[in-house]
Amino acid sequence: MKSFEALFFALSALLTVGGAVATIGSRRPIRSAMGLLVTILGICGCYLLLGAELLATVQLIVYAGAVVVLFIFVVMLLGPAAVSGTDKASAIPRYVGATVFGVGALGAGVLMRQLASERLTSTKLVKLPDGFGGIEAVGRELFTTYVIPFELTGALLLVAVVGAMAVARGKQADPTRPNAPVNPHLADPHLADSDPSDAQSAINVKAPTGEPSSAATAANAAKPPTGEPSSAATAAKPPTGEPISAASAANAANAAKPGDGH
Amino acid sequence: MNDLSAIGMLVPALIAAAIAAMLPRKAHPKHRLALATSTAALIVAIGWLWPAPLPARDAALPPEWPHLLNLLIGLPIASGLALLLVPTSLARLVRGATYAVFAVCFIASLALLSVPMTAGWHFQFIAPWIEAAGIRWHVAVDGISVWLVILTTFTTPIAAYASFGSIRTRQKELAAAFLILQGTMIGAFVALDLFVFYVFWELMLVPMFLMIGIWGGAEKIKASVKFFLFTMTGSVLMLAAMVYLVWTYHALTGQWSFDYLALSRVVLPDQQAPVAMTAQFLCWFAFSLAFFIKVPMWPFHTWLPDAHVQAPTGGSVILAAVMLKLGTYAYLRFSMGLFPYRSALLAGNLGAFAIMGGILYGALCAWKQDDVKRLVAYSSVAHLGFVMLGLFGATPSGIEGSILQMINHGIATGALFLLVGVLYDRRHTREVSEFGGLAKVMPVYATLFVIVTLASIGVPGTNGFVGEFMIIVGTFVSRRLNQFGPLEAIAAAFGVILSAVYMLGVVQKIFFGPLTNPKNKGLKDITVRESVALAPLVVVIFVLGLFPNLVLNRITPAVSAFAAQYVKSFTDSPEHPTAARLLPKSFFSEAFMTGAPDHNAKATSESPTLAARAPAAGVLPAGLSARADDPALAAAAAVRAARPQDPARPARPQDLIRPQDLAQPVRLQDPARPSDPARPSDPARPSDPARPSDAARGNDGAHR
Amino acid sequence: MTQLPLHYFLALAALLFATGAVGFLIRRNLLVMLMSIELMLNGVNLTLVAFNRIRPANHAGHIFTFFIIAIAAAEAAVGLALVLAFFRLRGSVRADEATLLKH
Amino acid sequence: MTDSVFVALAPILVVAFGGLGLMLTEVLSRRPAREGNHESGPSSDLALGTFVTMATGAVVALSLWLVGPENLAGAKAALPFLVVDRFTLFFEGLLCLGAALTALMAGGYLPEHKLDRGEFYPLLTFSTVGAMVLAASGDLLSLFIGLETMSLGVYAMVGFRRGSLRSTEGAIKYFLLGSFAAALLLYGGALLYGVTGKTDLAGIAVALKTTAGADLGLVLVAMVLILAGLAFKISAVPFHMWTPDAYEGAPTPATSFMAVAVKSAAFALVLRVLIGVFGDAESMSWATGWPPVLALLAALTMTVANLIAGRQESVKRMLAYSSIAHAGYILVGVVAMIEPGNDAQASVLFYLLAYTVTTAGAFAALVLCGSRGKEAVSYEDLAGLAKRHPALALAFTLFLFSLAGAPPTAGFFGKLYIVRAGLGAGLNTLTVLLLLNSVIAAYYYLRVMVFMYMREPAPGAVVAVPMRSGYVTSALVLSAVLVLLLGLWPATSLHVALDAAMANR
Repeated sequence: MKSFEALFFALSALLTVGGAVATIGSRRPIRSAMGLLVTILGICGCYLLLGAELLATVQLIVYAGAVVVLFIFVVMLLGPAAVSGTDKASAIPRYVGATVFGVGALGAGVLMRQLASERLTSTKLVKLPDGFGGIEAVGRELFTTYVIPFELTGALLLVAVVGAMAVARGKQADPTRPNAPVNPHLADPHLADSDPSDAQSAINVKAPTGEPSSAATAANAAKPPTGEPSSAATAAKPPTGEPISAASAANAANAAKPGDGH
Repeated sequence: MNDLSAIGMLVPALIAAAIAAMLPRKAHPKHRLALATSTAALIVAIGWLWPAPLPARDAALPPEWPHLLNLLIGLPIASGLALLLVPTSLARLVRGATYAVFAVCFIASLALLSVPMTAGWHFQFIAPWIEAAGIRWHVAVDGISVWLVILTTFTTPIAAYASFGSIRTRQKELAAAFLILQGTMIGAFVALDLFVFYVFWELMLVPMFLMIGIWGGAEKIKASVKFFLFTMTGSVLMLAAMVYLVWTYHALTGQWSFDYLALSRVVLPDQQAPVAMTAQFLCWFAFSLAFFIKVPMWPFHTWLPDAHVQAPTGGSVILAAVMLKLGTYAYLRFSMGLFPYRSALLAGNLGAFAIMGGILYGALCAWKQDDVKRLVAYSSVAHLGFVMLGLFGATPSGIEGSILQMINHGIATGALFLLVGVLYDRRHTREVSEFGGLAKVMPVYATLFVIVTLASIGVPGTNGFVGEFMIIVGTFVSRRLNQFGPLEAIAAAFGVILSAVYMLGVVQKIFFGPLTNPKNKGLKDITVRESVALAPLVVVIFVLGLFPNLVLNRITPAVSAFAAQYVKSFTDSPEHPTAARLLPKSFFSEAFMTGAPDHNAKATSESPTLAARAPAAGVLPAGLSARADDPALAAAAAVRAARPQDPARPARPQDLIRPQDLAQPVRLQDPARPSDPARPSDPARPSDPARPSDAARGNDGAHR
Repeated sequence: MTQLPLHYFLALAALLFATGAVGFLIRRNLLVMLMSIELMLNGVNLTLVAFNRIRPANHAGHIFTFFIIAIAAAEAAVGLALVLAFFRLRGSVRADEATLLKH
Repeated sequence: MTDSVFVALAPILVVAFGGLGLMLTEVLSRRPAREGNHESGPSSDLALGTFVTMATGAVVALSLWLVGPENLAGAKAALPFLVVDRFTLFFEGLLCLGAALTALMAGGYLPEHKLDRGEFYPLLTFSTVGAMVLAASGDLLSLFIGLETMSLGVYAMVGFRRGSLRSTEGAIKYFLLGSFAAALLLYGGALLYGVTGKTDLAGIAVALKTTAGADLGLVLVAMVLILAGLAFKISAVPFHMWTPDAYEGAPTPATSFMAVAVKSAAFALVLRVLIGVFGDAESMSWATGWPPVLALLAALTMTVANLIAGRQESVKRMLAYSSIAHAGYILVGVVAMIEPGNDAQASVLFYLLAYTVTTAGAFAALVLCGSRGKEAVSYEDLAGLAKRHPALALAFTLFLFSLAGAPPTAGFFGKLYIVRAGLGAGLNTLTVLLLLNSVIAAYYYLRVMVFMYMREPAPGAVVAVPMRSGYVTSALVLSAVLVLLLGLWPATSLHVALDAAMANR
């Protein structure tokens, strides 16, 4: 029995560590995601060894079934752009930091035996009660003792949904043309919310292929009618992504209001 | 001398009026009349102010209106803020309102002189403010500050009046800045609560910063930021020292107080070494650094020339006439008042600083300046060196001379800045080399300039002479300056000569000799507006020069009391205070302690000296924290050690702390709230019957 | 269940956590960085479950893990949304492309 | 009535249900087609609605305070996950205040910058719920749920301007480092659970006191991890890298929310953990516990942040660094808690209150300076503000003085209180360092004033066209009044802070 357990643990640990190394080591994110999946399987094995059957299931369903799939979905969506090239030279300090951290944490892992007293590491004397880690025991505790955190999780999930929606809603990127990101101004008048100062720095943003006139109309539609000539405000939102100097735009707005200022 | 009959008052008034009326060469009769009337009124006012003999002790004192100081502080600040709301187009209204407020303040400040200035506090007003922190609104004047308040109310209107003549932009803001500046400066002069003092000390930077930065010269921004940061550096350290002092007071009495009178009772530990990292040295240093920067003393003076040169004329006048005085005043009041032992110990060394860095270095720097305004700024450094020397010497005559000299310097240097401003308005340059022979085209101006220069040098008959003379005499006889007193007096006298050299040198270059520069040919002589601004100052120069007793009479009682107490505080007590202790109220004169919060030493003590010495004698409970070997913290540590540091250490029976001391600030303890067993905040109560009666013999013997 | 000493699991968890942290620090691919965080959280989970093994009186560790899984899923959703938004503007998922904001 | 758990948790519930109501309002309300009309955007009713929700939350917290949390029998039912004591109520009120000011700011900012989408307000509300849970939590579990709820909302708020690279970049950085920090905290928490077998803070503290000796190594590792995670959350140097980027990239109301509410909640977390878990004498002592680490962090944070802030060319970024520096000042107060009986914790709470109103006001002023889709970010943008909008310049000046700690403002009293606590705990060097740092800080605050008062605006600068918004103006006025009130008559709030601090010790 013991040897079987040891073997099972060794297998799980191998899966876990191997998957983790693959996750952080591979150049293609799709392989990383697969590595993550392997890690999760390994951890499932550990959970089973530790008597956490429910958690093993949840881990499989939520992590493997939802989170990893979500990752894979995004990787597929991004296509080749998801592959990162080699890291740049500025990485040296990061490597130093990572090494220090890694060595420290690894040391902590190895020293876990030394750090933790016998009280914490010996499982010999602990008899697990029947049904420990099963759905009934955990579920009962979850809905009695832990009902308040459970309710609070509702707020968490709600905020995650709203947040994800607020950030990512809009036209999807065209996965076939990774270097020609969609300009939101053109695609969706609701998205005319970039700040013009970005335009100068965002070199990668190419001029959109759409018709300029329609873009102007879109921006016009979103413009507040405050009694000024519309051209002034429109100019502040260059629909073509061209770096129109903000000063000139504001200048125009200023000129439109002779009573103000000076 | 003390008693002038009505006719005796009128004669000089009429003479002065006649002179004033004739001074301007080509002026409208209306202007002449106005000039004459105001001069006559001034003279009459001076006569009215002539000090009456002190009344007998039992004679009923005239009533003091308690809100007078609140009015002097509050009215300008409130009206300054209110002016900001007035539309900019109403510039005339703004100016009129400003003058009106200044007039009210000046007249109200004259009421300060209506009572005999006996030693002690006058027009004292105390109101609770933030009781949890022991902060009270405590303002009062005594003979030391009363003249400085009047100097403020006297010079600020003049500066504002002159500024409105030359500055045409954003007058509303300018008026507000002047008003707020005046209110905050008065507040700093009369505050007797350290917190209140600090608030005003910081607040007054703001209008000055804006004044230099908005209406200043080419380098205005650099100068204004430098001014602000220099002053603030000093004042934050002062804040730390203040809080330390308050903590020590709290440790000794169990009460919070920021009150100057209360904190005067605290004696911080010190050693007899010029530089020792003791609490008293550090606190004294933190306080004094703030004041030295403000004065400014060498080597912290570098902000001053920049600020003066860049500031508009009105700003320079206020800066020189009043704001620098805050440094000297505050050194006298706070550094010397709170840390007498330390300031006496270092007086000799500091005297050398005042001589070398202030009087001589300032004079030499002034000598080689080409810019007249910069020259006057350095002369300020030199003159304030005199003032500081008088304070370091700490003889009654030296301190009196210093206070007089503060006023004199305010008047003379203020007038000099106004005169330089006149020149600058005409030619937009202040380079000495640009001028020459101006006496031919601007005779009245030249006359005034020479008069003010003489006053600044200290020629007998002008106000500068009396102050400098008293300071030099005081320095000569001072025992605080060790054996160097006579030497320093001689050096100071040499400084007077130097000042004559550079001042007269510049007068000679500007006004005499041939009129070489063609641009100066058509210069207009002084205008009515300028003469109206200058006339009061010139009059006061002569009045104070001829009748210094007018001022001194009101200063003397306060200064003698101060000097006596100063000396007493380091002669009547042990030379090396090794632990913080609290002097009894009776140590101070009753007049001084009027209004002090009624806190008693924690270990109810018949003889606080004994109680305080006990820790030094090794009776401190064992097991003090490591900090106990630092005498700076010994007292606080004694209290702290007695407090339960952690639950592991059982409360010792000799704990001296009563539970109400532990509930730190004054707050209502909720009886319903159970005290955490892990962190006992209530150690063995003294009322505990199980407590051994002799166990209280921790370090305070039979007290309690 | 198991008679294996607990520190096997603890060491494995620490190793997993450290791997995740290292990955987070050295990789510049935003997706991989996100996955590294998932690794770290899994390390935490394993620690909690392992410790719950010697304290079978309640399921505190299990339930904590339960919640962490939920939190991780929510975090992944928001994180991926941000990555998508970033990609849409930049056309890349490299963290060192994020250079617009510098001192 | 008072034995219901719903009463005890009323402030959180009010805000949460208010948030739900807001979402429903947004969905159900029929708006005319988006004409770009300010009056018809979601902000027109949601901003006020959020403000009212938050104000109600604050009022409920206040009334519970007056009732006295010890009289609420129902509060026990929420233990140990949510603790209802005066500490909690103080933070609930404070967070509601910060969020209310943010909502007002957003009401003007979002339409002006064409960001007027309804999600902002639910995000704001639920982030606040998370922050309130965080402040109230007495258990590691609810603590992490609160932390994540707050953080996820804030990440989304930072990235709210999704068409802007800056905004998204800031959000990504913030997200990555925030999640990393959360993982560190979680691992520390897991180790603590391992050592003690408890997840509630009080239980952990008791268990640590009794049995921890054998597992000191693990406890130390846990403490280090937790301290690192906390340092990330309060953005202490050297864990501050995300702060300036996130602050600069975020829409200004979100920046303000991060600077006030998130920071306050993070400090609530610090106080809860440090006192609740590591509050024993050994952990709190200078020789063997966290104080020296935090003291070092405080010194580094203040000095480095101030030095960098002085070199910034963007006001928003300067305010970001200055907020890091303020975290350093607050840490001094936290370290001063080593002295029992010292009201150091109260000073931290009071400082947070003062800092909240001041910073919210400063950001509101910055919002008002921008216009027409362009934020006023650089110093140049503020040139000549005093001439064009004197009242705005005056208010901005007030906030800057409060930030600099000049009297008679809230910031001054907060600083004085921290200084008092620091000196009382014998931290003389650290306190003097704090004060000297405030001089450095004064330099860059003065710089703003220099530009506002002493420079002429460039032709066509942003300030030339004023932004008009009743919402932002009322936020400005509200915070200005509070800044002056707290500066001139701080007595009541001092008592409140003291009472709150008494509850958490």
